[in-house]
Amino acid sequence: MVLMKKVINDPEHTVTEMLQGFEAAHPDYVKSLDGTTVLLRKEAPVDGKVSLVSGGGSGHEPAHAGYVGEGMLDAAVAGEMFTSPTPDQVFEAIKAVDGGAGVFLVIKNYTGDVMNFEMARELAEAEGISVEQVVVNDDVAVEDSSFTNGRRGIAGTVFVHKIAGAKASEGASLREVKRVAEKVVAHTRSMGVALTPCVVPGSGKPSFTLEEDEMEVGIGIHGEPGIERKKITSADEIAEELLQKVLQDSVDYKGAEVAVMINGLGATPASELYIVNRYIQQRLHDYDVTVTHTYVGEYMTSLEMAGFSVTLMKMDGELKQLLDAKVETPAFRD
Amino acid sequence: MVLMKKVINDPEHTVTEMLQGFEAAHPDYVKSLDGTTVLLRKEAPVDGKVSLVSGGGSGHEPAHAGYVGEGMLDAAVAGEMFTSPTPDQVFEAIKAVDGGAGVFLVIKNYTGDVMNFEMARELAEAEGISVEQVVVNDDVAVEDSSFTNGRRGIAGTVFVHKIAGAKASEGASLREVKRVAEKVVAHTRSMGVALTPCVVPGSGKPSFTLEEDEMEVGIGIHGEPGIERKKITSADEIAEELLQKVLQDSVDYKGAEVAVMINGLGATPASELYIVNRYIQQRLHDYDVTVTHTYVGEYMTSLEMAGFSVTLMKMDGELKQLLDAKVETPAFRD
Amino acid sequence: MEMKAEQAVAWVEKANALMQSHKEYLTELDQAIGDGDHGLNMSRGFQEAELKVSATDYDTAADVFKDVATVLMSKIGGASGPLYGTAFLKMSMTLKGKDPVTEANLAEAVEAALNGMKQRGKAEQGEKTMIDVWHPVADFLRNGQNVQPGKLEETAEEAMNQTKDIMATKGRAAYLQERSKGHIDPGSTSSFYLFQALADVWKKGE
Amino acid sequence: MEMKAEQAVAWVEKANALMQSHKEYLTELDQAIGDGDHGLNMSRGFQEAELKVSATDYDTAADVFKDVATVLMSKIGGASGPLYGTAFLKMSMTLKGKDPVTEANLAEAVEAALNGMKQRGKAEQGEKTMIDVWHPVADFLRNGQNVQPGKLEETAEEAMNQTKDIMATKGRAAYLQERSKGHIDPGSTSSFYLFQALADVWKKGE
Ligand SMILES: Nc1ncnc2c1ncn2[C@@H]1O[C@H](COP(=O)(O)OP(=O)(O)O)[C@@H](O)[C@H]1O
Ligand SMILES: Nc1ncnc2c1ncn2[C@@H]1O[C@H](COP(=O)(O)OP(=O)(O)O)[C@@H](O)[C@H]1O
Ligand SMILES: [Mg+2]
Ligand SMILES: [Mg+2]
Ligand SMILES: [Mg+2]
Ligand SMILES: [Mg+2]
Repeated sequence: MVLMKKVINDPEHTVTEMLQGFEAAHPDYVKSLDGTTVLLRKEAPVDGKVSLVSGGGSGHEPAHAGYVGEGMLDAAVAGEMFTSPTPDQVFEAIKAVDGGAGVFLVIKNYTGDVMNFEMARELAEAEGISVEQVVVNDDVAVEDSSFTNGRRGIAGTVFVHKIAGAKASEGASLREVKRVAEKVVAHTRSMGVALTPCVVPGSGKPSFTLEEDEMEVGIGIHGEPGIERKKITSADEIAEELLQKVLQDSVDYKGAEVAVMINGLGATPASELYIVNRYIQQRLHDYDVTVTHTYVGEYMTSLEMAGFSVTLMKMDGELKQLLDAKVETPAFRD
Repeated sequence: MVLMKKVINDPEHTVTEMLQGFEAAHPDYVKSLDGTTVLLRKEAPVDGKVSLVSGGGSGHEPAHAGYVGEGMLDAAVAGEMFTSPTPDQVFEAIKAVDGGAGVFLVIKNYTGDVMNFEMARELAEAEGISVEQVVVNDDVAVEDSSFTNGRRGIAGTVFVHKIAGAKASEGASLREVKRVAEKVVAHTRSMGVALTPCVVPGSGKPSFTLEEDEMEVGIGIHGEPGIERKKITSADEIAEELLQKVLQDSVDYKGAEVAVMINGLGATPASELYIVNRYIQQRLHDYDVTVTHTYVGEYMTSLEMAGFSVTLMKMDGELKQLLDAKVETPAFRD
Repeated sequence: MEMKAEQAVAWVEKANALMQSHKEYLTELDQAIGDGDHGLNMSRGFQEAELKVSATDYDTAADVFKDVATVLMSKIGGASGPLYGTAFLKMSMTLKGKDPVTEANLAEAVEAALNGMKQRGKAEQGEKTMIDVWHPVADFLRNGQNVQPGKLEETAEEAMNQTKDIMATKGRAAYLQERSKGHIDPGSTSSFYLFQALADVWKKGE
Repeated sequence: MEMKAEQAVAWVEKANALMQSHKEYLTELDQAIGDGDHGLNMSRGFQEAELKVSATDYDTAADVFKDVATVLMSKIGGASGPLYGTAFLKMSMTLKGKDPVTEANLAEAVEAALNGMKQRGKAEQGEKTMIDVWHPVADFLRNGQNVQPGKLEETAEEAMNQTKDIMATKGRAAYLQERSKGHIDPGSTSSFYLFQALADVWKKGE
């Protein structure tokens, strides 16, 4: 397979054309904000509701526009491929969705995303809009450390969208929404693997190269290399390695109730994701973990990268109720 | 990218492991039928309702198990990768779902599928179960002819599942279900393109090879070569070519209401499908076609093949109502 | 030749050996004009058939073929499964009560198999399918002139090779239209191995 | 050197020329330890900046830098957008009312830019980021000994090359930990081009 092969026009227009095609596909859910790369929930601004804004670089579809709708996001801001959107775009989104109860930002922990969203926040606060935020860092591949920018935000971000969005739908305050969002972050860990790299449209080269029998363990979602290069093993062995990294991290999942997400990074067929799910469910059972929710599919992708990530979220009564709450978005429904 | 890379265990067990993982992921929708590769709707058999059985070779996920549930299929029969299931498996499915009102088979038009499903039908009829069927042949890439086995069934099959399933849910008779199913077939046309081949697990080789700048136009969903090999052009040009083939076929879509499906074959990212959708919607507007429903995503795949297909279904009042009818399946929801 | 249960089992065993050793090749042929699973299908099906028949005691060839039919029908799938299943089922039915099976009986049986396959697959000779091998083989056995295993094998092999220049009008290869020319038909090739195995057993029987 | 609006515009134009001609290279560097978009980001941002400043009349360098800041901030995104945007914003603020800009003024401006970037990105010198180039350049300009454009360029280039052996603790490269060593930092490289462009304009100005 030749990675450069893409169904695109001028790479410069990939993001805007994608957004137009998205809006055309889901007119009941989203509307575009003229002159921006922002997609708003059809009903935005929703009066008196805390509004959620998320986004980041493009190339993670269905994230983030696919999660715009009732019970999740009020706006998604799309940057260039793998490039965080600029402060002015995020600022426009904040202004467009504010219904008076304040705006909550869900930021994946990347230097660029954090800086751009925080600058937008400063601009919004200067205009008297109250803004709060959460920074998602569920990727256990990267060691956590106060000397670095810490861990990356990957597929676990979708759980934050769902649960913070459900809380906001209930009419909760900005502080309450922030509280549950932080709880999700505290309860959620992920780890991913890539079998192939991906190519940013316009760059014309793969982000890294792998031998026929190699995989990158601990991959992010921007085509950056993982933390370790290894020989490809069986689905069960790969799943076991990711699962162990997640289980051995700081959240104690043993004996708990959890939600599981097996997230495809792009090219990996659903059949393979289900093979992984089969093993993960068996193993969680061994650890006497009760799986309350399972999500298998493409939720947070990395263009056409082949690979997947495993995410666990430890549940409690509140999280269960919020995860089950009504949701109506193009990519996440109950 | 290396095509042989797969997240699997023993290729011999790929299908059964996938089915186990699927059942584990969607226990509220499906249950397995012991000793078979059949997944049944959780409530099967539904008394007094015409039951729908479909299936075919594996490798097309989410087809067909993803469409098992309220308002669509009562059972999906999975064959080996790209290999039609055997008559005994289909027969078991028919027996398991029959609620007394008869069983309706949705068959994609491939020699193997037709022969195996018809043999199963003979076995079922011999046991006094009334069985009807429709053979889906929406692929305009192949010339229609009575001297050949005719056209292939591809993504349009999903519309047949949805609409025949909705009709059956209404309590319609076997004859009525067959009538609407045949109407969908008569109103639906598709055409696909592949940028890369795919590899059947265990075969270890790509089904065909393409140069870095080549694509196969008129591709099927079993990794077989298409009808024409060409240089890759822009997304708009590729979409235009597929659209013209569909529009110039025997269904007159001009000025009509249609449902559109932009179906990803596997590796092509959602962003690219949306870019295609953008163009298709613009062009349909030029032809004064009113798009009533749009579906963009992976509905009928071909393992990790990169490419997509475009499907149009001409609507009428009955089809609209049935397409909008309640549906609850893992891969298709309202 | 006279065929008893023993020779029938030997035929299946030899056929399986050939399917296994040509698994890759059959898959390559099917990748060229089909979907690349014929090798997998044949090896899976005949593997199971051999397992079954070598673990069972049979009185007659007809009994052997009945089991082979059931196994192939339920293990192969695709287009070739129902066809080979039908072939062995028809042979079993024709040979009922014929023990040992004579060359004349065998001719009838193959004739019946051919007709069953044509009915099931709605293909005629010349459409680039396994029918193109079964047809001449049936003719060869029927007209009964100096019927030797060597000639049987030759007939099948020739017929297989002739499928190369034909444009497919049935089966998956038909989708390729003109592009299906220049490739030998996979199913005709597995059918050739089947008759090659028969010829082999036959020779030993003489 | 004395910098008027004219030289400020020339600086941006030269910087853009360098970003365009090194687009591929910057992307390669970012693919090694980042996400492969730095070349795209820089070329997009400075292209727009040049479009803007070459189409506008300015009285002072401060006015030029203000527009550059806005354009970079709104066109680049990623990590480098806010940082370069902040840099030019701080320079513009420091240079307000200073016309023409003297070398002393420039030193203050770069100092202010550096501090703004450190605050925004929470990075210190030695973390394998563009700070590692801005820091020594600011020091060089501040201490004022024989400040010539050639030396400025050298200082920036040396600093850029030294990022190769550092293990990244900030930015995307930090995720690679040990594996981030042995690669020059992309942002330090684009910062070097920026100062190379400055040196170039400076030389012409003498
Ligand atoms: N209608 C038909 N009649 C007879 N033989 C057929 C017919 N269709 C296909 N075949 C045979 O089946 C072979 C393909 O078998 P196989 O690859 O196992 O099934 P599939 O095509 O479903 O993948 C073809 O090479 C051809 O010889
Ligand atoms: N916290 C930080 N402080 C200063 N510079 C940084 C920081 N994080 C990243 N950088 C710089 O940004 C560069 C990457 O820029 P770019 O690739 O455009 O953004 P992104 O990393 O978001 O893709 C790095 O090479 C580094 O020099
Ligand atoms: Mg980036
Ligand atoms: Mg097949
Ligand atoms: Mg085949
Ligand atoms: Mg980058």
